[in-house]
Amino acid sequence: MTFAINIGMALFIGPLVAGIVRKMVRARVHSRQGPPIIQPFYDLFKLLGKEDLESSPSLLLRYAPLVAFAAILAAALLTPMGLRPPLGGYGDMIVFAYLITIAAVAVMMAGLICASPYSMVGASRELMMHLVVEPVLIICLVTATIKSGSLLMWDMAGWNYVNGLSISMVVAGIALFLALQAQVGKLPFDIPEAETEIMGGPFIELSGPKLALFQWAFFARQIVYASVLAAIFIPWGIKFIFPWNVAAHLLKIIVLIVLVGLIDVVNPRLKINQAMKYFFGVIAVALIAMVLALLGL
Amino acid sequence: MSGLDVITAALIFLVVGAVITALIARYRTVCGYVASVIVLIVSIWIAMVAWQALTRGPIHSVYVIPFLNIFLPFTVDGLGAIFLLITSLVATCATLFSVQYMSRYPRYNLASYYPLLLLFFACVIGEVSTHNMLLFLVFWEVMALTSWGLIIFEKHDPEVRRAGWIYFVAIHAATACILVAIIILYLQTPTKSFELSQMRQVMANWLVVSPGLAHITLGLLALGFATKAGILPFGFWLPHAHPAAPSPFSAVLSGLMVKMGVHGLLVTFVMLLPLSSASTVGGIVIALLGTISIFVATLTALQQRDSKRLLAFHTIGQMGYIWLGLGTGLALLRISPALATVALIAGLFHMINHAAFKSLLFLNAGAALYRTGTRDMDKAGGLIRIMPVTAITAIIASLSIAGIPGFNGFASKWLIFASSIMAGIKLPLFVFLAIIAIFISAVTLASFMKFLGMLFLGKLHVGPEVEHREVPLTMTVSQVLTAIPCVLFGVLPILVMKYLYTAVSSTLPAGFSPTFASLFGRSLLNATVSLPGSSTPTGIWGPLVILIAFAGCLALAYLISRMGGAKTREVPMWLCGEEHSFEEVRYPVHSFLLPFNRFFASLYPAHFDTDVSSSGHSDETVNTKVRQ
Amino acid sequence: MNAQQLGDSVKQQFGDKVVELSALGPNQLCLTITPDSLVSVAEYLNKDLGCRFVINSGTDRRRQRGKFLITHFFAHDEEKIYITLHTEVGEDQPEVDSITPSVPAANWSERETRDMVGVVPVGHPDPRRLVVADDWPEDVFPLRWDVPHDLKPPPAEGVAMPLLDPPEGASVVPIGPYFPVLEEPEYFRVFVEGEEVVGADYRGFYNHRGIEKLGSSALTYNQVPFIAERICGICGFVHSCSYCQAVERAAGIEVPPRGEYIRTIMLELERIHSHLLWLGIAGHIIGFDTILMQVWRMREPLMWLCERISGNRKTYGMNLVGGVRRDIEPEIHDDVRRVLTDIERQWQELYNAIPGDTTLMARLQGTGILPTEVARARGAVGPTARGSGLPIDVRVDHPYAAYDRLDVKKRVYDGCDNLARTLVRLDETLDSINIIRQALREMPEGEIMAQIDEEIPAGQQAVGSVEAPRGEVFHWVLTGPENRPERWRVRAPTYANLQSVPPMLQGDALADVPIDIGSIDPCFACTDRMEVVDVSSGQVRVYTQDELLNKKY
Amino acid sequence: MITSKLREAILCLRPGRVTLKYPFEPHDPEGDFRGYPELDADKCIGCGGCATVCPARAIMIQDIDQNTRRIVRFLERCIYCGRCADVCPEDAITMTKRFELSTDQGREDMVAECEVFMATCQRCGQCYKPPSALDKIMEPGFRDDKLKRGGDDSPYEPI
Repeated sequence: MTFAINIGMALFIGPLVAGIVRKMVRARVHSRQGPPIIQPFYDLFKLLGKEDLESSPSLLLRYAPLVAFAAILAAALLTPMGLRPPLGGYGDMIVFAYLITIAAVAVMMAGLICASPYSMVGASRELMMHLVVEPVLIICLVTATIKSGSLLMWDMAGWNYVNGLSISMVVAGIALFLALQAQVGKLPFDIPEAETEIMGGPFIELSGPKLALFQWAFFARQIVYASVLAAIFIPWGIKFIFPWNVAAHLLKIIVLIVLVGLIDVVNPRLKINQAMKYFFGVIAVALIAMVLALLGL
Repeated sequence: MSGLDVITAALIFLVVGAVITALIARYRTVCGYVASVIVLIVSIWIAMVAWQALTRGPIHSVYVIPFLNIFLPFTVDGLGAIFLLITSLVATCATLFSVQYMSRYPRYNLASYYPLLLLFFACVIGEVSTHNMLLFLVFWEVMALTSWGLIIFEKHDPEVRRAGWIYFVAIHAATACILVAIIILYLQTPTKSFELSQMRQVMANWLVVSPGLAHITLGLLALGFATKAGILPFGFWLPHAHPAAPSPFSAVLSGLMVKMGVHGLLVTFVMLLPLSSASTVGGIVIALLGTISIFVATLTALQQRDSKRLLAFHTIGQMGYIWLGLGTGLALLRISPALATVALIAGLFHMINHAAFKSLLFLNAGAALYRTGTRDMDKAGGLIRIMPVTAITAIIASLSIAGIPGFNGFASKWLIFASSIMAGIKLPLFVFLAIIAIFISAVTLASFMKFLGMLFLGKLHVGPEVEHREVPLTMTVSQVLTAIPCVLFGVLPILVMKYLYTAVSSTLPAGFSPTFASLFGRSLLNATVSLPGSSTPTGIWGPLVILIAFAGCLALAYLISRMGGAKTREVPMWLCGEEHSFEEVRYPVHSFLLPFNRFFASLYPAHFDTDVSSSGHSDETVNTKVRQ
Repeated sequence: MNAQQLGDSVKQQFGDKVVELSALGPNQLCLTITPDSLVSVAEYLNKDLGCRFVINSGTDRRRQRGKFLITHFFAHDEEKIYITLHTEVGEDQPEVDSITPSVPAANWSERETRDMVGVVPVGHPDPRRLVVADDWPEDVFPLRWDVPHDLKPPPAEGVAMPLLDPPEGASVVPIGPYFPVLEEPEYFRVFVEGEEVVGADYRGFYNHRGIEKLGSSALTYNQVPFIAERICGICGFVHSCSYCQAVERAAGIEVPPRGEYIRTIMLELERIHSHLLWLGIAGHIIGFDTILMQVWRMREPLMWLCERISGNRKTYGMNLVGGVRRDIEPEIHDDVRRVLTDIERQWQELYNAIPGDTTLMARLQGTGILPTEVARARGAVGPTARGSGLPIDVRVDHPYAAYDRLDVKKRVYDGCDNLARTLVRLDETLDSINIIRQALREMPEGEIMAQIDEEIPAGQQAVGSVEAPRGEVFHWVLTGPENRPERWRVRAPTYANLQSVPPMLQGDALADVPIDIGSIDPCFACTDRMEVVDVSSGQVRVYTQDELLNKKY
Repeated sequence: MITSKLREAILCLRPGRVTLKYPFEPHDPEGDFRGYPELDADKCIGCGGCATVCPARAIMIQDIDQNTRRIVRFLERCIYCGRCADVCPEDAITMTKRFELSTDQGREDMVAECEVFMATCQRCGQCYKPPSALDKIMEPGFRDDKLKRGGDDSPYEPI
């Protein structure tokens, strides 16, 4: 059943939350009606049926979206979403971080194989963003490891719940929230896609089902990243009885994603070097959290 | 295995082989096949020996050279067995790869290639199978000379000659350090013996009476082995020497020779040095040096445009990971035996994996060089369209070195990260080293995305004279052979870890390490690290289950993608509606990470990357050259 | 100094070289010089007197005089004078010395004259073709009188304009012709190394509509304002206004004062509209869609207001030669004030919020640097020039309509970057609101349209210029027989500003390229006015998807 | 930074939702809107003034015979400037508020024709009173859309 919950959260709550953000946050701030909440599903299904245009036919390109999708789903199976993650007994946080990396690699692969100048620029930006954003996640999770003495994400969450929040965990949570914006590819950090600069970057040559899978994977990615932050650094509610623990988790991630959506609408896109500078600052915050944890705070 | 001593037999066989190949060097291909067969036989032979040593305990033997009455004492212990196994893999594949590859050099006499190669393998085998330091030194020096001869194979190229001299000087400085240290130790042994066990007693004595002398000796040895292993700041020779050698030997250099430094380090700090505070200090220093290498070399690698030079810098970086693992282990020996064992296993595991994927990468780069004639990644690209086997093995190797789950690099890096993070709870420094290592692991990925993206993926982009076909069979076979461990050890890491545990625990004092089951669990599917005193496992990596789940998700993704029944149609690339030739819109290699590199530019030691023509920032220089 | 005195000083300098000299009122000087002295006179005007080069024009006068008339226009902004520099070249040797080496701003227009009339600028540093299509025949010059306005030469294969190659180590990133933030087809060939732009080349003029040709061959004086208004979809009124002013000056028609005030009000409404629109697009370019949505929401009441005044949201259709067609009735005044107050309040709020918005400033500040000297040399106008510290504003320098009676400020910033250009526009919007209020207060009663009883005689010429939201719009009319201009020359502001874009891009990040281009508020439709593809007989064909797919590109 | 963002947010949130669900919620244009120009054939005297001033040359006058004049309006070319309504001496043309004029029926759907009985008209052009000298009828009596191709001695053939 946990399988069903985690997969369902990633596959269906992801687009739904995105739809909520589009209608309730983005359209509201834009003073317009906005699309229906289930518009992301309409888009996905429409894309799945659309023609698949290939400018550089390649087996790898054909599988890159599948790999990204599968990697995110596999990562979702390792992520605590209100309950002990279904595959929690088979992978720890290092495995999780690398699975997420696979998804990023698939995006870059897609960009590199297309070999269009836009997709190359997009892939290179994706790579650079990944290089500065991923360390934040790692350092925050290491902070939790230092506190809890375990590399398993469920144990970290449980430890935090039992022992209450500490300063280091709060600081790490803040750092992770600052990075969340880029992890889910929202403004001001949607630099790799940058529609008005490089026309979608790695995805410029993709269409139909390929694009649909990437988009779906990104909807799921929002849930996965928000879940890590919600479950480990905001451990409230994880010891509720089923289904209240799942409901509490859902509430937390919706709040997080709505916050991310709010920041998204009130910011312009930064340039890659500005974003890197920013994330070195965030990494510094995360490192402070880790030092605090090492000092036992 | 009775009668003639097993190791001596292999050595003699190789030496005889060297003579034969020297004689028939004119028949280029035949000579190559003969060398391959000899190496294959010896490889199988020493692999069997190593297997026996691992399963039944160390093999001791003494060979007396007839008439001269010289005693050659050989000992194959668990540690040596691991190195013998690596040797058998790398030697076979590199020699087989050479058969066709050497046709690139029609002007050179192969008498200066195969015989030296076989002698080199003999030295490696000899060196890891002895506890006699004199014998060790002899093999060490012959190995240095033969490898030097192989590096300067392309004698007529001034670049290569220069690289050769740098190597020659560096490696002999290393030898000098080791020689001095061993002579000091030798003079102190009561019976004037070169035996390791005797020297260990001297060391134990020194630690009590004159720790200064002990530390100087240890320092000299560490310096020598660090230089050999390519650890920064002593490994400056490596990015010059590795690209200069013929590709198969580059694979041997990176896959095998630098590992001799690791072997020496382990001999020094585990076998020579008794358990003491010196090992903690030594471990911290080793881990620090390793992390420096990881950081500097990998970031420098990002700038490279020459494929083999890029790989050479990564060799330094990956050696850094090995040293980080081993250093963590050594530092924790006195603090947490369980974690120390895990860390040592992690370092050795990464060494094995590195031997596999780095040899493979050099073979891939060699294959690309063989086919396209250039090492400049700007001048060739999209080779997957003409060389699918090479490209796919290159993808496997790249994913392995980048540490993608399911490949061997991940399993060992996972162990290194887990052990150094956990070590950090006891010694906080190690957390920072772990963070840097994890960060650089992503940089490694970046670098190999570039390598793959530019050289193998994308649109075909080669010179007009290039034949559009795969490299010959011997080359593809050797690449596939080397790719097998990359995948196998990635899926079933626990099998390797079991034998590594044997090797490590047999080297450490008896009863020092906790049992294998208590450390890693009993399951064959899961690598579970459990530390004593914790009720739940500390870290888990269950490759099979995760991979099956991943495959399930992949199948789901496939179903979803077919759900709409979308048709596929081929279209031209979208370039905003104007016509462009592919050449003008091709995104060059050095552009790929330019903003990131500029960001880190201040961190590079500027003089480190002396070869301007192949670095990213040197375009002005290139332009002036063109204009002149 | 008035026009006559300026003319005298030129005459003094060059003596016999000046064939003819006439001052059309105090603000327009008309010189005819010998072809051999063109470069030295141009240099004298540009360097010694500090006149700004505006445009050049070629007229085929072979029917009347057997010669081509080449005209260079200069503006002396401090003295409020437009200088028209005529040169005649014979039809047997249609060549004229290029002034581009000494006056770089003439680069494009000389190439355009060569393409259109066939008079070759000798010594031009960049002799590539500029405005005609790649496959246009080499020997057909569309603006010659004997070329019909609906000529369609057969398409040719495999011809392409030679474009610059990227420097060693750099690669091309095409920005355009079809690019999400360039709403119109223009091709910037950007050379990048990593994310850094190391150079650029430009190919434009994909969308020539033959407007100048139509104006001088198919339409009548009172039909032209409507096609002039369609030169640009955003700032159409400035074009029709500028054209009408040129004709009125040429024919000596006095526009009634109320008509002038109404023109002024419409021009300022259009400026507010255009600046609002620009800010929205600029926001969209840097990914700040909220600005786009909110600013365009603020724009909506303004368009409603324009619809109420003129009968249409845009392309008001208000201008005719001699005045305007519709009055602004007193009952609309309150609506105008209400809308303006509303916009002013929100605009002020936005203005106050922007300096503190670090992410927004990070994108605008220090990007797209256009140094003052480069802006001057390349002939930049409007907010682009004023953002680079050049105090040029036609409303003050060459007053027209009712601006001489109104309180107009020049807004100059010397930041030279995208931020400076943004601030110029932000300030000007508030200024425009005040100008409209003042105009509504002071508007006299009376007629709105002059009574024109006589036909306009042929051979008169005059300049009409208007400060469009993007800069100076310049029209020149040479009246002809048959109730239509013999030659009608249009210079839109983007034509001048676009030449400043490549130096702006140099050294910026690839991510800055769209906003750099956007910061001049480019209007490519204005720039690409001319080509002989007739709008009236252009075939319309509806393609099915299959047909489109099977078409070979 | 934060105060700026807050100010922007307030600016954004104050007006509420302003867009309409347009096709379902029709939006009427303002009073003097210039929409579809409607021609009242009963009032039309066939003077041809509208064709003369039309900037888009969307109105074509054809004399079919001595007694009949056909007025063809190609509304796909119409720019809704209202000049025809301005100059019409009989106010036969009115600018309506209709603006939803797109069609999927092809261009024929955008052509409006009417025939006017001209009795014994001399086609002197006098019944049209041009508002200014610039709007006079260029070719009294007859006009269609054939334009001279660069004059009589032009080397180019008509297409």
